[in-house]
Amino acid sequence: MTPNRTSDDQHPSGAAGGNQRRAALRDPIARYGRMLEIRAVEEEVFRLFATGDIHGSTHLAEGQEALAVGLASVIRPDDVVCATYRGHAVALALGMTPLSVISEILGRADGPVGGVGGSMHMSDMEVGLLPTFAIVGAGLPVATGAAYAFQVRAEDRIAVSISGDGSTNIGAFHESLNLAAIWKLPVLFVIDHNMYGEYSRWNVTTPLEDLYHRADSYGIRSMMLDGMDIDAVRRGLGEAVDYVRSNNGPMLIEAKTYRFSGHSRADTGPYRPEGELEHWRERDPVTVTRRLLLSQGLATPTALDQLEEQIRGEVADAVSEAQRMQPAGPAAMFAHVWAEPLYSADGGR
Amino acid sequence: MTPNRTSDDQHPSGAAGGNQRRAALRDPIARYGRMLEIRAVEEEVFRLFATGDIHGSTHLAEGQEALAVGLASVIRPDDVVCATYRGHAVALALGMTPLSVISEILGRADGPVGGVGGSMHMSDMEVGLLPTFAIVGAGLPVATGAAYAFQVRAEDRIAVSISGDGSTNIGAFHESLNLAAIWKLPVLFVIDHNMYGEYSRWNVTTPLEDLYHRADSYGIRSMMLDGMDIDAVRRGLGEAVDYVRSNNGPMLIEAKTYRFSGHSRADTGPYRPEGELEHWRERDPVTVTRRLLLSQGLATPTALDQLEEQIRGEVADAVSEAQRMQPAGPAAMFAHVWAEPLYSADGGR
Amino acid sequence: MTRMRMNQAIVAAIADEMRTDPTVVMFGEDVAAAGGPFKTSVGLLEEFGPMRVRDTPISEMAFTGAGVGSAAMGLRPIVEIMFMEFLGVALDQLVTQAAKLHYLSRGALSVPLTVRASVGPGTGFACQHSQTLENWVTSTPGLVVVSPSGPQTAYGLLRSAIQHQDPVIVLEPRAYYGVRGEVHTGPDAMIPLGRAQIARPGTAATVVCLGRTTAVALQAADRLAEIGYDIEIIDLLTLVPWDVAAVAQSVRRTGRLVVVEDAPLTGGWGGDIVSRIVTEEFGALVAAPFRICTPDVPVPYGKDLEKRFAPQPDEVGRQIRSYLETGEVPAHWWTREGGMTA
Amino acid sequence: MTRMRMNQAIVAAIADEMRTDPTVVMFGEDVAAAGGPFKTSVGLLEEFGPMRVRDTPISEMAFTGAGVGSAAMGLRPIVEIMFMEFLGVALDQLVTQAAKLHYLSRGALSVPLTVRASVGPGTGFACQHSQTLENWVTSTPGLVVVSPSGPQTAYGLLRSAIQHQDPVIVLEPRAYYGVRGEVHTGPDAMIPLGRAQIARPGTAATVVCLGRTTAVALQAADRLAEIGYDIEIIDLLTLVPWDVAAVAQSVRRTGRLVVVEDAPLTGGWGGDIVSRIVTEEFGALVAAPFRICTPDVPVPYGKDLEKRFAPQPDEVGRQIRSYLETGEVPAHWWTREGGMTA
Ligand SMILES: Cc1ncc(C[n+]2csc(CCOP(=O)(O)OP(=O)(O)O)c2C)c(N)n1
Ligand SMILES: Cc1ncc(C[n+]2csc(CCOP(=O)(O)OP(=O)(O)O)c2C)c(N)n1
Ligand SMILES: [Mg+2]
Ligand SMILES: [Mg+2]
Repeated sequence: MTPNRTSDDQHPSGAAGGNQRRAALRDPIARYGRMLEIRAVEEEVFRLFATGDIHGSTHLAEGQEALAVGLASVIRPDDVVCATYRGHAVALALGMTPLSVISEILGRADGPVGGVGGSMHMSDMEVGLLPTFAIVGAGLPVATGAAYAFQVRAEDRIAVSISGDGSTNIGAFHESLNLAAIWKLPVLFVIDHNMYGEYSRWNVTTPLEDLYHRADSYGIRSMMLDGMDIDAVRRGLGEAVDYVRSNNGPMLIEAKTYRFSGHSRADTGPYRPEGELEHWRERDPVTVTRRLLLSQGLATPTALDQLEEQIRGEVADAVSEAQRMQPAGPAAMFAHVWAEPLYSADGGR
Repeated sequence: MTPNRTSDDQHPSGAAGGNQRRAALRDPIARYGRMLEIRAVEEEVFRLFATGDIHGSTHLAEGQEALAVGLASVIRPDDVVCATYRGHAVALALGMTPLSVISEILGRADGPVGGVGGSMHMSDMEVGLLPTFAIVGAGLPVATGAAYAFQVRAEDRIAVSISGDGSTNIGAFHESLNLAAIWKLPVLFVIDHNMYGEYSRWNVTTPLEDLYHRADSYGIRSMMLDGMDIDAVRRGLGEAVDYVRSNNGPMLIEAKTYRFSGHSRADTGPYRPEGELEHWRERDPVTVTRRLLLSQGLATPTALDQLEEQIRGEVADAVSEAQRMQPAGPAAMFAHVWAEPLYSADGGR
Repeated sequence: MTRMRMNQAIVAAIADEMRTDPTVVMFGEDVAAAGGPFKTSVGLLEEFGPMRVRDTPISEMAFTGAGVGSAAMGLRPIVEIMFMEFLGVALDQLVTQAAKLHYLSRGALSVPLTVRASVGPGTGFACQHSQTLENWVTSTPGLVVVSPSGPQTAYGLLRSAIQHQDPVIVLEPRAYYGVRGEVHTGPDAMIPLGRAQIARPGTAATVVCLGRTTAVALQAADRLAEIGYDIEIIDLLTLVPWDVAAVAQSVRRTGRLVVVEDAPLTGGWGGDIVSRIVTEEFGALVAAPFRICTPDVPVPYGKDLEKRFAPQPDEVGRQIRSYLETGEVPAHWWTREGGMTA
Repeated sequence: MTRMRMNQAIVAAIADEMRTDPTVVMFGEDVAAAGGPFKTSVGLLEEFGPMRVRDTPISEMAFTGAGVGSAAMGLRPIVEIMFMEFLGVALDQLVTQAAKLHYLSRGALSVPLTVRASVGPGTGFACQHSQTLENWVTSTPGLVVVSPSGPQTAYGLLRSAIQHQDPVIVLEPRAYYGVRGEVHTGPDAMIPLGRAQIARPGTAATVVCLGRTTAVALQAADRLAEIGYDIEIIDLLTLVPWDVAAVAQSVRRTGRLVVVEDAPLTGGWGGDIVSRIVTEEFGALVAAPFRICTPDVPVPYGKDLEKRFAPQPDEVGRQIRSYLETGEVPAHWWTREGGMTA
């Protein structure tokens, strides 16, 4: 038997116990807290980018927290997830710590990818997150393949692919859904319809608004849900996860969300129709959830304020700690190129 | 302005006037004759393959003649067609002569592609046939692009892509339909559903039987028709061509046909369900059309017998003539690599 | 002459071609309304309208293919592939279709398509957005491959590419989009395809560069000149078909050949240069030719790592100096610094 | 030892691996029920069942990616790409995903995926089904590239590829699927990746071959031996990372290097061999190294054309003889025969 993990090299920044962090999501307050945490991390990342501490690019998911946390709360620790370059939210939701995420974005030697991955390549197999995919659509075939492995071994696991509305226009989407359907694989395709692909509103690139209809081309069951409402997400995804896990074949879920952030870096979103952002901000999953927790009597305003303060403090501490960590040195780029190096891979003179 | 034809080098084997051959298809007897001709050519090609005169592979379209001829009869001479490696039928239908098709398959210097293309790469821009595509799905984006050129220049032309049922599972299909829809391009996608992709029956690879439903994912109008019935083909494709030419955007037509031949070469089709071939042979477009012409009083049995004899004679003559033609010599491989050779393309020592 | 960034020079080249030839069109992801992710099409939609400048869905296969089809029908499309890696989902249309349509139509069709793709390291985009990947397109008869080294060559090569009758892929070093330089525009500024330029004349060694590495080698040359080594730098500009004659001529004068490239040790384009020159000019070489390239590892993310990964002026200077002083091929930095092979 | 065709040796290798390791699975177009378009999986469905041997839709991106995902989850998938060209619609999954997952997971995942693709000319399939295209995959750190030269090496390399922990692409010369040879099977017959083999020892020149060209050069060598020229033939077997030490050692003995390849003059893999060896063994070379390759044209269809296009024993013999007699690099046939450049 092949081990699917060959690591000898543990990254300390992930040590805080991803699975405990995942298990915590059973509690609605913890779910709210995780959304707050994601928001706080994204804000810090945005700031670090502005100050020049972050190199390259970074794609934030502000506004999309309910979907990430909802998803993480309904799958099992041994399920696996293929997500995208817009991956910090999913990573944190699944259980990676703020320190882990931030240290990788800062290119630290002890980051979860050793500083060679960065913002677009979050990964931690301890929480089931494959290295996030920076090529649009590339995660769908891989999730399909992961599901095939579970099917072959008759394991009770599912694979989840989560990708954007824009990814439904690429060939890999079509081919993966078809293959998953004909092989009846335990894979759940989640489409995070945040209304934009880069600077293009969905209608510039896509002739239909409700993307879940595309599942019909493959005889795949599908559903649309409100991605701003964590309870709706949990209900919808929960059902879908059960369906997929019960060997009914794949399913596709479209979640309507909204990307509060620009596409990347300093994009301020000049292309948004007037009032659209404001309209969606009213449905901000963080504030909506807070209101709900209060109205359901599950928490007091003071408790939630304290929680927020605590989380912001933890995230700020994580940033400071990550900044104190060593940047990856040149040797890092030579690590893990090969799992089984051949003698002829000699590097030259 | 850029000329879209840069040829200096006319192939004599195409000289017989492709456009007259196309125009002839206004007449139902000529359409029947063309189907007979295609059948006769495919039989000769099969024979030449068996005797070792043909090198490589060849993909016949016996059973699919009505679709090819019906299509050719409803489009205009300046429309363009992107077809596949299974392209002899479409080539002949559009107006290429038996001599032209056979000489290329035999690798003759004066073949329409100079003997460097062969069976999978029929081409004659005189009749609007782009070099046929040997990569599944590759013709769809190209047809989409051709249609874009017509749109930009406000020309009254359309582009047609014709490809197999199997091609609807490849990414290029999905992307092309989406792009054509969002750009509202004058392109007609024809799916020749001959029930097989290589040795796989459609149901092994595709979770739904009626492929025209896939157009719904792009908001594209679509229709299914009986590809064994040339009149149904002409009616359906005729409407579709009008729709597309009238700037309504793309359309997709699924034609149900059946591949009497094996996939290629010596494939005898051991994978066919029992009785399937026989069932479809009863709907052979050649015999069905003959019956119809007779029952409609458009021809007498003797006249049609004579026609068949004449065509078989012509095709046999074309084979003899092609066999007498010079095989392409080594210099042929260096022709037309570059339209505008650079001095640095020097070929080396 | 105007001072502009490389991305502005690209806009200028496209605009100048669109003004003179109504068949020139452009499309790609976010090239129209947003002016391009790298701002290489700012203002084109406004000037030329949505019929000629279009945003596409995330469908590289379809829109690259649309470039092929529209070029075959007489347009001169410019297709933007934001990052070279994205050709990994569309290579078929360029290599197996575009480059073969002229051949397979016996010359009846030609494909005057220009594909522009950003390439290379230096911007912190990590290993799926930082490769150079020239090798995906170099052994494709029928396809021209060029790569500019800065604003002026970006302008001149792109205009020539657009006017060229065969498909051309332009590999733009993305680290330089923001780099400024004096740019001479107009038809006289066109750079003929297939011709290398001597970016700096010299006698001590022939140093062949492409794209990002030309400026790197030029900086190294200045420092080498201070200590008396006068190297000749050839900016290849066209990678396929490359200017063998120009490099051979230089090597016959200098007797020494060095290639500086962003591609990896194994399979990088420099192998083609060294191999061909050594075959044709063996007698002229007075020392072993060698490549200054990147190690056989995926492009790393961290800022210092990425900088170390790709040739920089210091390292290029050090290598060439050592070579000229000793006559021996110097060790790669990763060997010299010890035990770093993957 | 059993006499078998190369496609039978491939079946045997897969079957032997499937028997010993339940995680080995195989999929591709028509590989299951039909036993493979090239009959490289005959009987596998019957023996191992539909869970492990599957037909796929015509969806190279999805099923290559399914290979990546299932490998990452601990299977050892074998993916068949019927013709190398089809990777043009799926290259992303191999180069940009499979080869990077180990790196990007800090070693937590590995991708023991084997992709098999048929390559090269010789079967009359014309220019979209006859390319070798090694260069699509050669500059990809993290991806092993191998190519068998006949039944025995097909068996031995494939077993090693399947057992290897990193992704491996096996480039199978399709002209040889039907070629017969004695094949020793079993674990002892495994051929280590990364090691070249001396297919024929000799002293006059080192001739490096890969895939289809090894047998071509061996035939040429027999005729050369008759006239007193005793050449050494190295069958590279692994193209990435290739066995520099073996070639260098041979060149140190012979002083001469020739590469015989099915790839084109521009960008073919031979450039990497010549370049690296000339850099490392300049002093050992007594004459210019050179490549016997294909011209820079799309692979032509016609029988005689296709034969002329690719190196044949006669031509290889003629080139090497002239080289050994004169010490000069001989002209390519298309130059010698005059005026045939594209
Ligand atoms: C194949 C490919 N094409 C283009 C890109 C560039 N790109 C990165 S993100 C993006 C937009 C994706 O939109 P969507 O799928 O909606 O996801 P979102 O960014 O909104 O989460 C594009 C075009 C890419 N990474 N890969
Ligand atoms: C991308 C790609 N994958 C696989 C093939 C091999 N192949 C050639 S024809 C064929 C079957 C195509 O079936 P379909 O689209 O139904 O067309 P038909 O042959 O029935 O006309 C396949 C798989 C190919 N040419 N291109
Ligand atoms: Mg989006
Ligand atoms: Mg079919």
